[in-house]
Amino acid sequence: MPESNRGFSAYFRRDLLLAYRRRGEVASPIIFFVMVATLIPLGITPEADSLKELAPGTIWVMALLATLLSAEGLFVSDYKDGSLEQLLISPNMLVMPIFGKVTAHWITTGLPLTLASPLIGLMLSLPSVAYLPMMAGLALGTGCLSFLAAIGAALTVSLQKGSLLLTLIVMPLYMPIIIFGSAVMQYSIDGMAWSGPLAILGAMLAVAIALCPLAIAAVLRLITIN
Amino acid sequence: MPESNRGFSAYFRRDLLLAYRRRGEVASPIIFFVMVATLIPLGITPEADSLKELAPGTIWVMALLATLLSAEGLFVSDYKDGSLEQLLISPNMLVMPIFGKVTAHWITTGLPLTLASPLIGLMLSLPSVAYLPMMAGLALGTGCLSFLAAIGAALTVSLQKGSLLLTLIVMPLYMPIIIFGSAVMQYSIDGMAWSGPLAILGAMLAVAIALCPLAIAAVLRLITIN
Amino acid sequence: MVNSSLLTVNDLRFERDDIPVINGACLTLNVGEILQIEGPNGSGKTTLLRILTTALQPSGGEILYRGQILSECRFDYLSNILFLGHQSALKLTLTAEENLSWTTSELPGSVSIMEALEQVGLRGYSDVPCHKLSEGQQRRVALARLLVTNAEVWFLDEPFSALDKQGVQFVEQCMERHIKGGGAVMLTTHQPIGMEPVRRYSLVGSSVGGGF
Amino acid sequence: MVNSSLLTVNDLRFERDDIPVINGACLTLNVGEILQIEGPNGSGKTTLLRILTTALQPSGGEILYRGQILSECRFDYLSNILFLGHQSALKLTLTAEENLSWTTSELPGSVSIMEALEQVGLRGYSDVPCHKLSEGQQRRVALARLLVTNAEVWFLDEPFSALDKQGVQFVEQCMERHIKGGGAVMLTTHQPIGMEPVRRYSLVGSSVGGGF
Amino acid sequence: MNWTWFYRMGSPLWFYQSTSRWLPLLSLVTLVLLVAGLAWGLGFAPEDAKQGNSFRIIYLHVPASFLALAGYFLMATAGAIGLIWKMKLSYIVMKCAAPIGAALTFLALFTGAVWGKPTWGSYWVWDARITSMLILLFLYFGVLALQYAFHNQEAGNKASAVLALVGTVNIPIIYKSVDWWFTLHQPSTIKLTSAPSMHPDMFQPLLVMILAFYFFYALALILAVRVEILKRESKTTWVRELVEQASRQKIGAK
Ligand code: HEM
Ligand SMILES: Nc1ncnc2c1ncn2[C@@H]1O[C@H](COP(=O)(O)OP(=O)(O)OP(=O)(O)O)[C@@H](O)[C@H]1O
Ligand SMILES: Nc1ncnc2c1ncn2[C@@H]1O[C@H](COP(=O)(O)OP(=O)(O)OP(=O)(O)O)[C@@H](O)[C@H]1O
Ligand SMILES: [Mg+2]
Ligand SMILES: [Mg+2]
Repeated sequence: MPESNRGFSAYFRRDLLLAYRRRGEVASPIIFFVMVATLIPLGITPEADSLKELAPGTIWVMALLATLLSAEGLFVSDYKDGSLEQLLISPNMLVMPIFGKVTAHWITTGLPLTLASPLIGLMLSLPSVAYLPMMAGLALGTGCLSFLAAIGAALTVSLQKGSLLLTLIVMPLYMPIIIFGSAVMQYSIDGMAWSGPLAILGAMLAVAIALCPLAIAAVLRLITIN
Repeated sequence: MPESNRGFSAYFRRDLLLAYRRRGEVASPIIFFVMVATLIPLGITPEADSLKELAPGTIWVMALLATLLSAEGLFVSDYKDGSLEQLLISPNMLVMPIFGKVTAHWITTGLPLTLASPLIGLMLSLPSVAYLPMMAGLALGTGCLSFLAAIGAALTVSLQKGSLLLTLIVMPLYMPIIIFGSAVMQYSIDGMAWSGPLAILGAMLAVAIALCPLAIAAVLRLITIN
Repeated sequence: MVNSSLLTVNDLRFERDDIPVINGACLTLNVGEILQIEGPNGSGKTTLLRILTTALQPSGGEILYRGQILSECRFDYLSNILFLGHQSALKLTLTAEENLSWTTSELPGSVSIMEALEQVGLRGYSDVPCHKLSEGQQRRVALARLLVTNAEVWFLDEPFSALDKQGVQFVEQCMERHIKGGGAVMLTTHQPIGMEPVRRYSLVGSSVGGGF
Repeated sequence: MVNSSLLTVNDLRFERDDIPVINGACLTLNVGEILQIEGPNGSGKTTLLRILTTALQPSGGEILYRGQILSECRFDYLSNILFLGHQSALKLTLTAEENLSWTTSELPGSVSIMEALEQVGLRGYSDVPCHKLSEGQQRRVALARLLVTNAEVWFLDEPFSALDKQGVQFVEQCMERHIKGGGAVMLTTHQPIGMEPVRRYSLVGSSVGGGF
Repeated sequence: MNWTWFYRMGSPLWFYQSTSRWLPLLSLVTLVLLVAGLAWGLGFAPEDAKQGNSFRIIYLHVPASFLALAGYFLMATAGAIGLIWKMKLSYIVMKCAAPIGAALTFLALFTGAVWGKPTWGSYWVWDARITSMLILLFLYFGVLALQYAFHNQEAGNKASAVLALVGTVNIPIIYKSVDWWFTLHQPSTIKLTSAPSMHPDMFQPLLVMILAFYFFYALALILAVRVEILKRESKTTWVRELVEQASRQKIGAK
């Protein structure tokens, strides 16, 4: 257990450090989301009433795109510089480092989005009652998104292709999450109990945590064969 | 002139070929946009009446994100593998190859989006009167977007940072385009003459074509200094 | 069955897209031995090393580690090998020290990271991001892994590339120290090696070209 | 002023973040000459070549091309040089042939792409994506540029790395033919060169390390 | 238990030879069913009271929708068998099922859209079932794109098998969630499931068409698999012999 735990924390810390070096500032994901949120009133409508209706969906679509597009690099750079090969031939279990990497990915995309979401809600005139469910839903849902994107990233790692293929693969799997995620917010806005869809998101996350690292490990072993 | 023209066409063809190899199929950008368009009704609302109102803004936000996120790689891979250095020390004018590269970028993002937009319009219940202005506006506007994104890509090429910095730099420049672009569609839906904002988009594109390659060339020379 | 042979390879075959790359290689690696894999460009040296480090699946043949079939002692085997490839597995945005910190084993016999960096001639560079290092300096960071781990079998793919003369000598000394301590080394290189004793194994590539 | 010296460098200086990397280098490169830049890892060889190919701006000193200050004959100079760096400027998703097709000049004296690929020993590989080539084969694709262009001055940064013995010989022959035809070569390498006459210029690095 | 039959089934040669025997009969049955179903449905079934003749598109639409979904599960099952028992043939089946399934999904969407214009007044609405059908098409595209992205046959097979499996887990989730999402926002104005108990005269030809589509699917799949087998085994002796035999027959015919 301590050995496998080392695999988790080593790769968790490493990927966080890399993200930190790449982005320079930890705040930039938040700035990114805020900027995109600024576009919505500009491009669609500045009226608070209409914005309010758009808010749940918009926030979730942004979460989805952010996870998807940043997931492309999850294994590719490791594949290109030989780190992935080192990982594959290390005696430790593959699952823990993968879990560490995906968690780090969530910390650099899903978590900042969750934290920034009240600000975006404010900009999109989201009713105050929806803030808590929004954050809870995002926290759980973006976790699922990260794990699913990681499967896609593993499947495409050895193909010198861009993010389009990844999108093609992962997007259909994302659809349920976006539906339940925005439902959590919509329910709370409509004054209904929002624990139902939230529980489903939680259940999906639990399943993803249990199965996805295994699937990713299998895929990486199966696919990097030349 | 034939020499400089060679610079254009060589890099134009080269980047198209690279994109083709990376993506495998020419159709996938269109599938990508259709997929992202599917998210909107799923996340926001499936009602045709509401969708209709969202359509112009949504299509433009998608165009913007697609250009922005794919622009990151415009110069980075050339920088990393040494091709950019070779370009900088070639005796030919830098402007033509850059123009070729940006045009290729537009062909792989802006053009597919323009072509796919009727399909997306259909899915978002866009009134049929808005189709022509939408396509005209997108064709001109995505051109501007590509050129502006290329400036940002050149500015960030030597920094081992991700796309977030690029977003921060370019997003403010994008705002006018998204405003006029969605105005073209909105005007046509409201039954007003939409040639005004379209002309402004055209003028912006003309300025971008004239100035951006020069700016990019200057930036690349200034920045890649160690 | 006690055997001084660490690694025995019998009739190893490997195909890519039905084109044979390695065609029945037979070789042994003994304790205290340096084995140099020879062959022209594209003859399959890297491929062979990657098969032996289990990164690639062979199409046929068997690999024995201390007389046991590899798949039966996989964990044991992988805990005892070290592979250094063409690609250095360095993260260019991280510093030399950070790059090494993921691979260190805190077992006795291995050296601390700072000490290792000093030994490879990078004193004062430990906190410089690797993309600010010269080609040879980056290579030295990768080679510092030889010092901070204590694997038994080293697989080195062109360890001398980009190194200056002292660098090459240093790696040779490392290898000598390693085999004296009961290890073994399998390496590929196109440069002449300035040390003895080195046993050679020639891969005769099935390469199409060879026009030079 | 007629001068057999193609390139004259006077008191060249270069600093990175206020740390001097090149400290007053003085050298000349004459027609028909091979000049090898020597120095340990990190001594500034690559930096020097990149300054001379105008990829980097020197902090001080002057560079003369045929007696003229470089900035006054920039186009002329750049039309006559070829630089081959550590990084091979290859696009891995493109084939060997495609990679070369952007650099060909259709001037007399240069060879066709297919012929060049054959000469570097890659016959039959012209339509294989470069990421499917071995390290040395990729290097050979990059070296094929020497054949398809007809520049006067070659700047080669470690041209022998990853090449097998025949590969090294081939590059040496290329250089010999090139200088016999009135060209000149400036190269860096840590490997001994098997040909004469080679003039050497030593860069004594201001490098902090050197602990080897 | 004797498993040899199972492994024998995995052999491409066995598959090729045994299907050679059944192929003529299968083709005949498919043809008869298709012609009969189409003639009955398009020619003789009564006109719909409300929709007029446009309803006749149901005879393509419903069978295509059925087979599109069933085809996905078949593809995923074949992929799973390939991953678990490393059977060459099942990978081939998986690979061939993908384009056929995608085409049928597209047909279902297309006929639905064409039908939607006269009945609902628009080509597209975000109905739960329609949306999940669109997502199914995307799933097919993903498997197809992944399969063709790999140059290495084996890696491509394994990757797309994994994706197909992950997709199977998701299909019920997608279906449920989309269903649920639709009912959340909008009272069901149009419901496909409560097809007002169709008149038998309309329903019987539909059954024939569904059956015909099943046969058609099987036929298309078998033909595609045979072509793929010949392509992959082109270097083996039995394929060479087959080719020689065929060319001899051609010469003989002349
Ligand atoms: C693009 C649009 C459409 C799509 C994607 C679509 C999809 C489907 C699907 C998936 C089925 C279910 C087959 C099954 O039970 O497994 C189905 C059945 C059916 N569809 Fe559509 N459909 C579309 C448009 C329409 C339209 C416009 C109509 C007519 C008003 C229609 C009428 C029916 C009927 C009557 C059935 C059979 C219902 C049953 O027996 O359960 N569909 N369609
Ligand atoms: N991009 C960079 N940014 C900052 N410093 C750098 C960069 N590249 C190199 N250096 C530093 O400049 C010095 C000279 O590097 P250079 O690459 O010229 O060395 P070199 O002689 O080519 O070495 P090698 O034999 O390893 O190729 C080194 O000390 C290195 O650390
Ligand atoms: N990823 C790959 N995909 C397909 N073919 C490959 C791949 N890598 C190498 N090859 C081919 O396999 C053969 C052996 O390659 P390998 O890299 O093992 O050669 P090598 O002996 O290490 O050569 P070098 O001396 O150039 O490093 C070569 O003919 C090469 O073209
Ligand atoms: Mg090699
Ligand atoms: Mg150097």
